[in-house]
Amino acid sequence: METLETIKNLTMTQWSFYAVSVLTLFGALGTILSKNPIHSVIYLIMTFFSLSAHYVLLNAQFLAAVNIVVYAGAIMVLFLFVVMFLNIKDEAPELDNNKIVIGASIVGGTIGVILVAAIRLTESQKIDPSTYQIKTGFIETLGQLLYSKYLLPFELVSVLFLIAMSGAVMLGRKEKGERNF
Amino acid sequence: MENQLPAMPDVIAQVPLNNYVLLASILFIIGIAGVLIRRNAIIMLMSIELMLNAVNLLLVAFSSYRSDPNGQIFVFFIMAVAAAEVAVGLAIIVMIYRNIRSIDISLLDKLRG
Amino acid sequence: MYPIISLSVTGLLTLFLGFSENKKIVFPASIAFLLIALATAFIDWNAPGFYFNDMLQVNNTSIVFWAILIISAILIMGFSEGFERFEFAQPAEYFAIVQFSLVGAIMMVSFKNLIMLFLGIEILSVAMYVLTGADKRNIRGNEAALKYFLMGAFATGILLFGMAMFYGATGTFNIGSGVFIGGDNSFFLWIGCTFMLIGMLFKVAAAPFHLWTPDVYEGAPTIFTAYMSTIVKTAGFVALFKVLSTTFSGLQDFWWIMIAVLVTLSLMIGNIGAVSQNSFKRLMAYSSISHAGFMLLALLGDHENALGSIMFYSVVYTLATISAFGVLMVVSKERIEKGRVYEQNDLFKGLAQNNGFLATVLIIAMLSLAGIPLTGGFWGKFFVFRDAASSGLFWVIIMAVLMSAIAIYYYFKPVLLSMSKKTSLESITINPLAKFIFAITTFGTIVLGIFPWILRSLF
Amino acid sequence: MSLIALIPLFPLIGFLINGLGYKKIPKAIVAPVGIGAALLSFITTVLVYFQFKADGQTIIQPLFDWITVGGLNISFAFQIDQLSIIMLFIITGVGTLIHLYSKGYMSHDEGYGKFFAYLNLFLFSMLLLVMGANYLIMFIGWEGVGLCSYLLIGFWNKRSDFGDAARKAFIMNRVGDLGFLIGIFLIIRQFGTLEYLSVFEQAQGLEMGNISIMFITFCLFIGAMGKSAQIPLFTWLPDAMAGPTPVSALIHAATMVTSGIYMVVRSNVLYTLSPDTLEFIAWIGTLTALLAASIALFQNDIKKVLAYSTVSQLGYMFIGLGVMAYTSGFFHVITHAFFKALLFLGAGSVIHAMSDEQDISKMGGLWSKIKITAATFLIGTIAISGLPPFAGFFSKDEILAHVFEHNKAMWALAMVGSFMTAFYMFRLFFLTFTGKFRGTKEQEDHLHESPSSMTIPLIVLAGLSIVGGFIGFPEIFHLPHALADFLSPLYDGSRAVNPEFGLVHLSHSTEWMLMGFSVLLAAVALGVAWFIYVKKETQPADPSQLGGIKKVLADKYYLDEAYQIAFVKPVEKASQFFYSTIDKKAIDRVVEGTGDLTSLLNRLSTKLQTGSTGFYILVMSIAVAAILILNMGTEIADQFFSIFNAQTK
Repeated sequence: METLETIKNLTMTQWSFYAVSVLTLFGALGTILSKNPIHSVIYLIMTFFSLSAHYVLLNAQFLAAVNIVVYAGAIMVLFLFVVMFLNIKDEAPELDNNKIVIGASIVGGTIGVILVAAIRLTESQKIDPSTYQIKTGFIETLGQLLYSKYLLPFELVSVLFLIAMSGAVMLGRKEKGERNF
Repeated sequence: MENQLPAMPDVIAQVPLNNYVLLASILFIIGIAGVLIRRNAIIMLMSIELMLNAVNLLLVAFSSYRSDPNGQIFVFFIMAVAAAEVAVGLAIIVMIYRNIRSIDISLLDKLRG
Repeated sequence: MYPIISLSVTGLLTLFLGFSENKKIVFPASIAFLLIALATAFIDWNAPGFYFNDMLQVNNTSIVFWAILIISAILIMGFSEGFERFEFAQPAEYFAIVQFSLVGAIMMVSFKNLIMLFLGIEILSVAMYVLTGADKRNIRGNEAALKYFLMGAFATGILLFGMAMFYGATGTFNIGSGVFIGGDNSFFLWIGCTFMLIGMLFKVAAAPFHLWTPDVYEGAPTIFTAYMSTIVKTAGFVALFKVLSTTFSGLQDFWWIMIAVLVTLSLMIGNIGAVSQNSFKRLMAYSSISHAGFMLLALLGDHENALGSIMFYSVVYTLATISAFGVLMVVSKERIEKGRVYEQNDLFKGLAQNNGFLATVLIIAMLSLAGIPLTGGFWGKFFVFRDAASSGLFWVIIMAVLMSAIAIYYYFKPVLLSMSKKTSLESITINPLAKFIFAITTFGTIVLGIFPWILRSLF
Repeated sequence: MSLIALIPLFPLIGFLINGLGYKKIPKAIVAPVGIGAALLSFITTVLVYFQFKADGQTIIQPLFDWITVGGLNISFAFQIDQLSIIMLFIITGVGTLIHLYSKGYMSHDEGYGKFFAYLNLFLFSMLLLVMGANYLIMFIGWEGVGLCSYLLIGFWNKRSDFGDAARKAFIMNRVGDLGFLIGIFLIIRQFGTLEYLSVFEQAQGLEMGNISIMFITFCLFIGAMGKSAQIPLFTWLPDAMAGPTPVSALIHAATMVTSGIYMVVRSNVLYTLSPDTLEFIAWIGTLTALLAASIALFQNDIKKVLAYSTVSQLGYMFIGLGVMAYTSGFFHVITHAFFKALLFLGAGSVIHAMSDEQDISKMGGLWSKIKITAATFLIGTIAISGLPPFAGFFSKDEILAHVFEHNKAMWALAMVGSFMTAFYMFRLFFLTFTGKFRGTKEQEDHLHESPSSMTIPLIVLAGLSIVGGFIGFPEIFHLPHALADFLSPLYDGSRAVNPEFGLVHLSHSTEWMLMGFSVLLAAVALGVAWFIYVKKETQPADPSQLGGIKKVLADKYYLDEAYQIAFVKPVEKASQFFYSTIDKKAIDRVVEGTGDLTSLLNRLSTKLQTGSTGFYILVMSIAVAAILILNMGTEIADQFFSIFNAQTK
């Protein structure tokens, strides 16, 4: 009964949080357990969308938008592209192998139990309303920080992209005499 | 609009921070489990993306509760790095597919000892 | 900070050089670019400070490490003259990526903010993933690249989780902005510390996070194996030291046991695993795991001396490793089997008769790695043991000395083979540049063995 | 540059010339360079001796500041005092003779230049070892001589067992070096310096029986056990006989193996402070002396007999040190260097004459064929057996007298060993030089005396073996003990910490009696050996036909096998094991029978085996979990229990 009472008393925000969380975890589990890689991709996109919803709940609107653009828009399209391009068959023999799944669950579960226990034992930090800045997650704040304090790392990310770009081209491109795929 | 703004901390505070930390941790563990149980390189890569997203969620939650934008900046960098990593990773996978017509990593165990 | 700018720009220039008709210009140009970067490194000499809003910390120590990294890169890239032996050679891209990766390494030794550390690690790692797979049609290279990539990305995830937890506990990404010992958020801090250290220990190949090392070292083109085992390792250890000696110094009781256990494991797995290796590159890989153990040993002592010891150790280790891999590169290209270069230990059979110079280089490198006196390697180990002795860790030292006794076993394998009579090789050609590099590394090893203060007195 | 620095410089230059010019230098120049380097060193030593004798003060010759790190300052300096000057004479003197001998002995070998290069490198390292002014230089020389001995044993590495012998020598030495290195770190910890002078000065302020001194001396002694072939680290020395004979004479008889004794004498203050270590040393020495002597009784390989005899004699030296008779132990080092080098070179000459035959059961009757070798070998045999007035008599008798005073049981055991020594040496002599020739016809036709470059060193060493003992007459002869007087300043520290040091309580009559008894024993042993091998003409038996105790002795107490099981095998096993933590089979074995987890890992590893990325990541994750538990497990459990307890209350 107590649980029921708790559920009844949930506020709108709490309702949203729990609903989106369930969606997130469902998407995550779907990603790793789907036999068909395309389904995995779609589940993952679902996870990303629900994460964006979390960001909105946390008042990080700009990140919510960027998350969808970068992850769902760019990264997942790349995944989908490769999956379809390589025409990977939906075979996942490893998932029928209970031992692998159980082993992974035990190891993952152990780490999980420790993390959860540690989190449960830590008192939740409270928001300090006096110092709270409503504009924390707004685009102006982030933009200003990015171009002042974080200018150097911001510029250096371009080095990373240069490596990734030339590297990907170098490794991925077709050489003379090779089949397309 | 202006008069609603002060209510924002209360709105966020309705969900304790530790719930987010818990959610992110579980997501992270699911990512680890995904890497562990799958043999398909692409799915493993996706599981790693899940782990990175768990970290992102964690950072955003901490950042919002502390009202400190630095955490959200870090998320940008993680996204950028993730994109670069995925590009390189997929290129490696494509390269391997050209050579062995498969991306099942259990076929790749010639280096051992 | 200037080498970062210089290398970023010259890397881009190198990419553009790739468009030119004359591909031969890329190699000398890249070496020139690296020399420019080396020169710019010293602009900040004796001008310590924090740059870019506390993103970078520059002082003489970090400049010394920049110089070490850039010089190592120059020495290693010197062997790539005649790069055409890669079937799909695109020299411009390789050299550009090498220069970019140095930017990452430099960030790792002079970061002040965890974002810089993270980006540095990623720039270096992503570059290494690409370079490992550089020999595209070699299925072993492919396998190594994928293994390295998947495990590296996994380790990155763990590192990031640690950083996020650290941020949750402290509210900052700045290292050195305070020493944290926990308090209400001690669990978050501990999780953060553990995961961050694990992520970084993966990069330096400490056991039990070493599993990628032998496979990747074996599969990667030898030149990048050398790159990986020297530059990545040096940068990784400095980064580890910076984190442990600043932000986490208050948590010493917490991570001390963990590092001590990992030292023991690394030494045992590295040394014992190496004993039965037939492939020279795998042997060097296991040896690099054990050297990671030795360098971690320095972190257990007091922090005053540790950085100097790590610096000395990484220099002598780098010199010896470059010699060893250099000899392997020069000799192995004379013997192609099944379309691949032959890299087993018995490649060196009869090397002393065939080419006394190469054999001398190899033997001195092996002696140094084994830690025999009058080579630099001896002093490297000596300083590290002394640091650890100051912390009263005698069981680990006894283990370490015992393991270095076992190390003789496998380091002498190639030495003995090279002195045996039978020879399987035709005459070996060494180009003058390679000869010059060998002269530098071998001379350096011996000079540091006799006059260690040259380097050790720097800090 | 001063004269002192020149001493090690000459061999280094010789090494560089012969080593770098290997194959390019004409053969005619190789030997003069090698011998010249040794000879110049010897001459310089003589000059330095006069310089030293002029003012009698310890000379410290700093070359440069080596390293300064965190309060520790180590300089590269040489120290010339009574101890190092004597060692210098032995090393350069005997070294020169052996270089000369090698010229003839190795003349037919293709690796002639390489051999001289190694010999010079050895000389250089050995000189570093004895000349250094601190423990670090000693350690560097210590490792250096080990390395050279490794190179020289493995010199003829065509046959695989030579290589194995070399590796065994090196590994055993490394085990010893481990002890030495730990000793060095302990010294740094205790004294904050490694310079002899300041260490000993500080040590004089300490109490007898200081526990950390005990650890230091014990660790250093482990190093000595390895280098000077004491139980249990002695089996490498007989195996090391696989190397060329001049090497056996130089390294494994005269110089390197005595560096353990040098080290103890050098650190005598520390050892005097720690009577427990001394007692341990004495007993190790006794056991080694007995064990090695008993193994030597029935060996048929001429060099093996000499090798075990060396081990046994080293044991006597350590007995001497252990009963605080440092001078006597060191005296035996000197005389032993003469007669054992002589015996080895003589054996080499025999082997040379016999066309590389080492088995004494195939020799006999060589006396008439190779007279110079035989005569000098006889002198060596008498010297080692302890018959007066040859060198061995004086030094051994002095040790035995001190042992008698210290512990009667130990003395009795030492006497037994001494009897065996005389017996096996005369057995060797009679079997080799008397009776009928037992070898092949070809060998007999080929018998010839060695060239003069080989016989001259033999004659010189024979002369030294005769008169070498006169530097230390026993007190009862009322003649001066020159050596003891000369070395006396070395023990100032020991006298300061232990007032008892150096006092002898034996009456003259006891001493006469002891001396007579030991001469008698040696004579009896000589008689027995003569009776068995000359009178009865007993043939040396084939080891496979020996029964019972004789067979055990001939099989060296199965020690090599024991090492194989106790040391080599575990390393091999461990190696395989670690290997297979990533290999499915071992994982199978390790976790067999532990329920579901077993079969899970089994299948995991069956599928993933070594080389599988998935498995690697699994191991990483397990490690992450383990580290988390290690780091935070107890803390979490504690807090949960406290919450739980609070709720139940």
